[in-house]
Amino acid sequence: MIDFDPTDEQALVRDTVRQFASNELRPRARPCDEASQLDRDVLGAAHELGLVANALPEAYGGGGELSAVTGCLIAEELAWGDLGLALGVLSPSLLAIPVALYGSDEQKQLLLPGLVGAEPAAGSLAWVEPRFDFDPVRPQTTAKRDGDEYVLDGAKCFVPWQEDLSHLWVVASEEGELAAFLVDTDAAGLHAEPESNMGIRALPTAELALSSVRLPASARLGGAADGDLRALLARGRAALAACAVGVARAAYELALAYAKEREAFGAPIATKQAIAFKLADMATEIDGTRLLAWEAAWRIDQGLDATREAMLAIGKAQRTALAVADGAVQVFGGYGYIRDYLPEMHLRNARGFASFEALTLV
Amino acid sequence: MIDFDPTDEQALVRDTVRQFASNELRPRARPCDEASQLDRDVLGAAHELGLVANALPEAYGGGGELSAVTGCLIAEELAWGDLGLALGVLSPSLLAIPVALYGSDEQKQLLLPGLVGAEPAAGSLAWVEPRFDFDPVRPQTTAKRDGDEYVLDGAKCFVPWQEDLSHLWVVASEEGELAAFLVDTDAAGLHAEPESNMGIRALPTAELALSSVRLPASARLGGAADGDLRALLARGRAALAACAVGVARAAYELALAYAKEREAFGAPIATKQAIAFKLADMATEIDGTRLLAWEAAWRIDQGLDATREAMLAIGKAQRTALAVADGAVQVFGGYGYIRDYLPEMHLRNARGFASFEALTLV
Amino acid sequence: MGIDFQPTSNTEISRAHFNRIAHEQMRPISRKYDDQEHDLPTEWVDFWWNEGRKGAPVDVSQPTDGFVTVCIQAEELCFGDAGLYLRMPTPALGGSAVSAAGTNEQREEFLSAFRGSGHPIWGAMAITESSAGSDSAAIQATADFDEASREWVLNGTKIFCTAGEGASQVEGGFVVVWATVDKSAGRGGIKSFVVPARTPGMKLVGVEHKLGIRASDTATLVFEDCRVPESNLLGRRDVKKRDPKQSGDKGFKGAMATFDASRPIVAAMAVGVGRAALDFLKEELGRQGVTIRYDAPPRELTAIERDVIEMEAELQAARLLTWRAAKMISSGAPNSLEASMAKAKAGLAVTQITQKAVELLGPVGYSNKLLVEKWMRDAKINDIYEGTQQINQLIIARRILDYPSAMLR
Amino acid sequence: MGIDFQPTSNTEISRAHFNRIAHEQMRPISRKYDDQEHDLPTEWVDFWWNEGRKGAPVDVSQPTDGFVTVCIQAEELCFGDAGLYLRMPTPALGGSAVSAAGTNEQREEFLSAFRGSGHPIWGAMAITESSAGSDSAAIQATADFDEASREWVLNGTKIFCTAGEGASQVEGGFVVVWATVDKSAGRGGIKSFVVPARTPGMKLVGVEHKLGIRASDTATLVFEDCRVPESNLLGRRDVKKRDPKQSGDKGFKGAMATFDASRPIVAAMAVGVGRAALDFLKEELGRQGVTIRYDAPPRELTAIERDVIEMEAELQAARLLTWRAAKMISSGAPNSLEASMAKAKAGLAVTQITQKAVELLGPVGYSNKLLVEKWMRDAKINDIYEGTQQINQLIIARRILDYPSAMLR
Repeated sequence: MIDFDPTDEQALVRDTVRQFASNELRPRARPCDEASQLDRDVLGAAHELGLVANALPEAYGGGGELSAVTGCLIAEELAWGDLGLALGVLSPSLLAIPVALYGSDEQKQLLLPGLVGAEPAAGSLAWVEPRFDFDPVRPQTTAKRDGDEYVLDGAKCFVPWQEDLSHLWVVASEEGELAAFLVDTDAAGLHAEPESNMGIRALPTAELALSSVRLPASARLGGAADGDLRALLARGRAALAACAVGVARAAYELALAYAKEREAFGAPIATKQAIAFKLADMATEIDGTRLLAWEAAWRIDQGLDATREAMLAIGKAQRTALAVADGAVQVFGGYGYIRDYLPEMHLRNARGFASFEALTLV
Repeated sequence: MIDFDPTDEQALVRDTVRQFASNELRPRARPCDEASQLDRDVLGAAHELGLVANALPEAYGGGGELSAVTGCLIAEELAWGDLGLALGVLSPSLLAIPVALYGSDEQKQLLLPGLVGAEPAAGSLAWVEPRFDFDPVRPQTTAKRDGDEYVLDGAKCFVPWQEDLSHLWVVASEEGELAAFLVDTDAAGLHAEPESNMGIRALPTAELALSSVRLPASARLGGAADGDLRALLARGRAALAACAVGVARAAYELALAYAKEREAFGAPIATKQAIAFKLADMATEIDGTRLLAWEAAWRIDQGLDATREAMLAIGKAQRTALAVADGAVQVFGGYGYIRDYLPEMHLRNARGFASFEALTLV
Repeated sequence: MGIDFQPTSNTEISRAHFNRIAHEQMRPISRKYDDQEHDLPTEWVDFWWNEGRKGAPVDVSQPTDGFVTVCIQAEELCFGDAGLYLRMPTPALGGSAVSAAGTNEQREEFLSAFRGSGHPIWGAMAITESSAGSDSAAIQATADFDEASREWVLNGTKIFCTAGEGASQVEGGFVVVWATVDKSAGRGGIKSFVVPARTPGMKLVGVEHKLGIRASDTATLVFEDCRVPESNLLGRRDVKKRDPKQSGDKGFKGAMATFDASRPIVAAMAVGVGRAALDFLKEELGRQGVTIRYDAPPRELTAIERDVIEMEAELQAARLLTWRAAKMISSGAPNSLEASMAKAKAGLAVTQITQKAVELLGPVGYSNKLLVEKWMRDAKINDIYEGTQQINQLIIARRILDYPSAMLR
Repeated sequence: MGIDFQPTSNTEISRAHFNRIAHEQMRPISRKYDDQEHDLPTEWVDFWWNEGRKGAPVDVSQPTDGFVTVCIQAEELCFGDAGLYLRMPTPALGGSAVSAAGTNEQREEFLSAFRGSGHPIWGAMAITESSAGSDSAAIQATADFDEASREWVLNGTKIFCTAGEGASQVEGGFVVVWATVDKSAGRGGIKSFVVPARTPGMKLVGVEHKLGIRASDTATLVFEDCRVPESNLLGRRDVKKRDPKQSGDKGFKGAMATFDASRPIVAAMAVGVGRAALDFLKEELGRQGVTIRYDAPPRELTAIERDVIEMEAELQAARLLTWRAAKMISSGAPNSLEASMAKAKAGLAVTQITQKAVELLGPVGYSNKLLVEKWMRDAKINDIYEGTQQINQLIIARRILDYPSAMLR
């Protein structure tokens, strides 16, 4: 039956995460953006919340609650707090969800316990490549079988790269098909160059060069079995769409509050139709976009193909986030252009959604 | 030296045509749209103004004033009066301008005198084809040489088709190259089906089926010589862009006047920012679009290649005309949706510019 | 329950039922009644009266999606033809007003005939006046009570009355008329009255020639000393000087409430028209060998592919906003904000989608040979009636800003 | 003359001259001074002071395109780097105000040093206050006349003062400050005063950290009993109670006139930034084997091709509106409407063009390795300063509606 209300448990999770985002992420958004680094305390606090662990299999100490819809609710709230920090906080899922879904028992045993332990552990996934026409289902990074090894060659970018990162999944084309491989950060032939981007500056990312990186056959996600990486891509798009909604909502709420408080010509600027209607459109598009993200996530949870829905959702979400963030800067006027206020950061972050892929997973 | 003021002569022509459009076209816009027919009196009056004849070579009784810029000034004013009637009034140029520019002496002698005579004469040109992916420089209508004849096969649409039309140019692919051929309306193998379209209803148009239409070699535009049909296409696009500006300006002026007169909540709706800013954007886009059309026309008059500029102009013009006409309907509210007022007609007409080609020439 | 995008089986039955009606009964006569503006679409009216109004063969032992199912019915029928949908013999908005604001007696008196076996009849609502478009407080039509005859005497002129011809002229139908019983009271003085068809003093003076939805009879009605019994007043008679939105006047509030209920339906109608154009576009492109690649990177898409994907996203966003507003009605949640969001979004989205569909189909899209150009004309009404785009933005803005209407006009 | 899109040869000389400066002097240090926000771009400042300000080697015996040539200079230099352009040692807007509203003596006193052989100096204009953004009538800064010392005493705080650090701190420069001599007179009481750099009482309290144009020093200046000679008032001293727009006050009108002159320049600057992104995008796509087909049918274009073609059309429309507004200055025609059209159009067009360029270049477009992301950050200022998009729409609307400001706020 058509319904748009989360379950009570989901509502509880959402509200908890909203509190966390409001108390822990939002105050650190600007300093972390300026310093271009994550905040260890936040990573620890998030780990204690068990946001990632909760979605992992109970057999490996997780909560066994893997749900793309729940994941979208969490992602929106965290991104509403701050996108860069949200992606950092959720980064363990980049390592965990592929293995939880498609990993061999050996791989699960190797990776999952470390992610549900007492200490936060970083995770990462390398999918995007530094090309304007990058095609996520036809990456140019290649994996060639050589005896009982795989040899990886290619380049990646937008790869979350925290100091303590030890393993990551690298997505490559194996005989034309998508495959992922577990790579040590200190693998021979792997070179990581720190990146600096317009946005998501709080999240340390790297550009990777892989030249003849040799891996054991067991490094392949699922081992001999095939993981459905297209489905994984759809999970990433639903999650990113939810993040975009969170960014848009944050910018919209700032604009709404500012418009009611800021006076010009003797009245709040919110009493001007040009501002008021802009805010009305923001609110409407944000709600519509959220529903698209939820629909894609719901299909994923139903085990249905969500390729199309995830594409519609992320396409719409990147347009909405950009338009709303830009509109928020406009509402703030001169104050929207200076870094004492957050709208300009939301604009920089929002623009990234047109190029992000699999920067977070649900 | 950069200048955006027409010459005194051009200004005089523009003002004369504006008067004509205001007195003769505008009052007939609605009745002719409803009746789906042109008005003979208007055609006669326009002929007396010599709008087309003035551009033809003096050697054949014309004014020798062929100028794409002047043509755009005229086209905008006429289309401001009414698009359908404007295209009807200018239809002789469809026959005249190709021959004036690229015709053989024989062809000029055959066609031009009839267009500068005492009586108005209809003209036409068949370029567009009834396919969603119609490519004007690669028409599927073919012309094959067969001995000293040409054989034409294919289909055309948006072909101006007045009762008294006797000849028209048909554009076809001749061994992969563009070529135009003079065809009698009663030629064997030519079948004309009257069209009914969403807009430009005042202009009678036909869809043509050409099956083995045989023509003498002399029917080819320029005879053995080649006419530059791509340049002709650019002339058509500059002219259509000017027409689109005229339609947009007509819709904008209606909306402006209505917004100042119509009251809601005790004040003219023009005092509401949502309406006022919409009008401001209309005015700005109309002016910017006109300048693009002028630039394309100016390049044509300079003998420069205008392919790119004409493409930019018509692309922008079709967006502007649609947005402004749609905005005018919106400003009129319920009255914008009924046929007692003109905005809805401008909306129907404006939508056509995305598909029109060479419906008029300058 | 939790977030769920799966309609009930009854909704699917309903969708399939009305989709078949759209294809079999409506599409074949779409062009005919667009050309023959104002002709009564007899075959359609009779079909609806004899068959259509029976509704879909749902399993009454199973649940439906409530108001969402109603929206899906509206989407399917307007996917068929929006003009014919508005010409169906039903109580329409007039019925909603009677249901929302009327007494059981009034419901019985005015609505039973729509379930009866007589000839087809229509209901309508008459609010708009030439000087009062969006501004209901500016209503000039008057209703005076004649103590002697215990009748209400209506005077005034109403325009843009959908189904106004049928409702005013065909015995058994009725028009719900908004009029003021006390101009000094502003909104507080506005009441609604049920005027049965053919009541002396109610004159049909004309039907509009429109851009689209030409099968729909948009009427101008004049009321000259038009008398109806005291019992035809919907809601309370006494006048609250305060804005009745804050008062307990079931009449005005009921009438207003009908808009919160009708906006999702209008939004669903819009979605139906937009879907008609988008589905046809995709089918036609498919016939031309153009398929949409949903897994291609944005920078490798053709302009058409990206347009279609964006059109699908905007249409689905509008549909989901509509379902959300409808769902809230079923669960009894106040949905004024969400209803206006759905209406504003759907009206604009389908205006742009249908305009784009005409463009992408090129010369053939502009021709009357196809229905796409008609869908573009039909779609535009959704940006205008039941509150223009601007009025809905105003309602949304007031809600999110928590401003009274006085602060944002 | 007639409609002509061919610039004079002197304009072409000028364009080539400043284009070379953009490529050779500005682009190489663009990223450096974006990273090192607030550092003085010494190499650029010295270059401009020693070489750049000499201007282009035009043939003085031949005509230029007047103000259009000035706009083309601004476009070329901002094609180089908008932040560095705003950091050039020039009188800037302060100079425009002195030229427009000052006496010959004032021009000589304050502007001659900019032609002199001393060290680099800056001029600036200080109008905006935290509580008075677009609303100049709300200016709180005061100027009181001290009869005893025959000095004006300025008090207040000014924000968003472009080049305010250089103009206030480097000996020889000056800041034109707007202040009211009579709050009761509203706009009529507002006068502008020239405050030489390092005048006691003028304090630099901070420089903004911004989204873009980081090489530009956007300052907050506090005036505490800052005293300047009587002769530093620009325009008349007496206060017109009527709106000075209608009065003959050369001071306020002159200052206002500087905006009609500066808006086309700001629009040209915007066009320069937009062109930087669009040209680079096309070159990069070309390197990747993507060429734009200007003669392909719309329905056969790729999404990128259509985007680029639309970006080119919007940028050229903005450029031509800018040239038109500039041309009117040269020919002495009032251009307030056209100047606002150019500013509004250019600001919005380049905001969207640069945002689109980042999108179309994908991950690399988002990276600091390229300048495209910087151009997107730089471009946004054009939607905001010198009157936001909304303020310019307001000016345009008032003009086309022929409404006084009281009727449309």
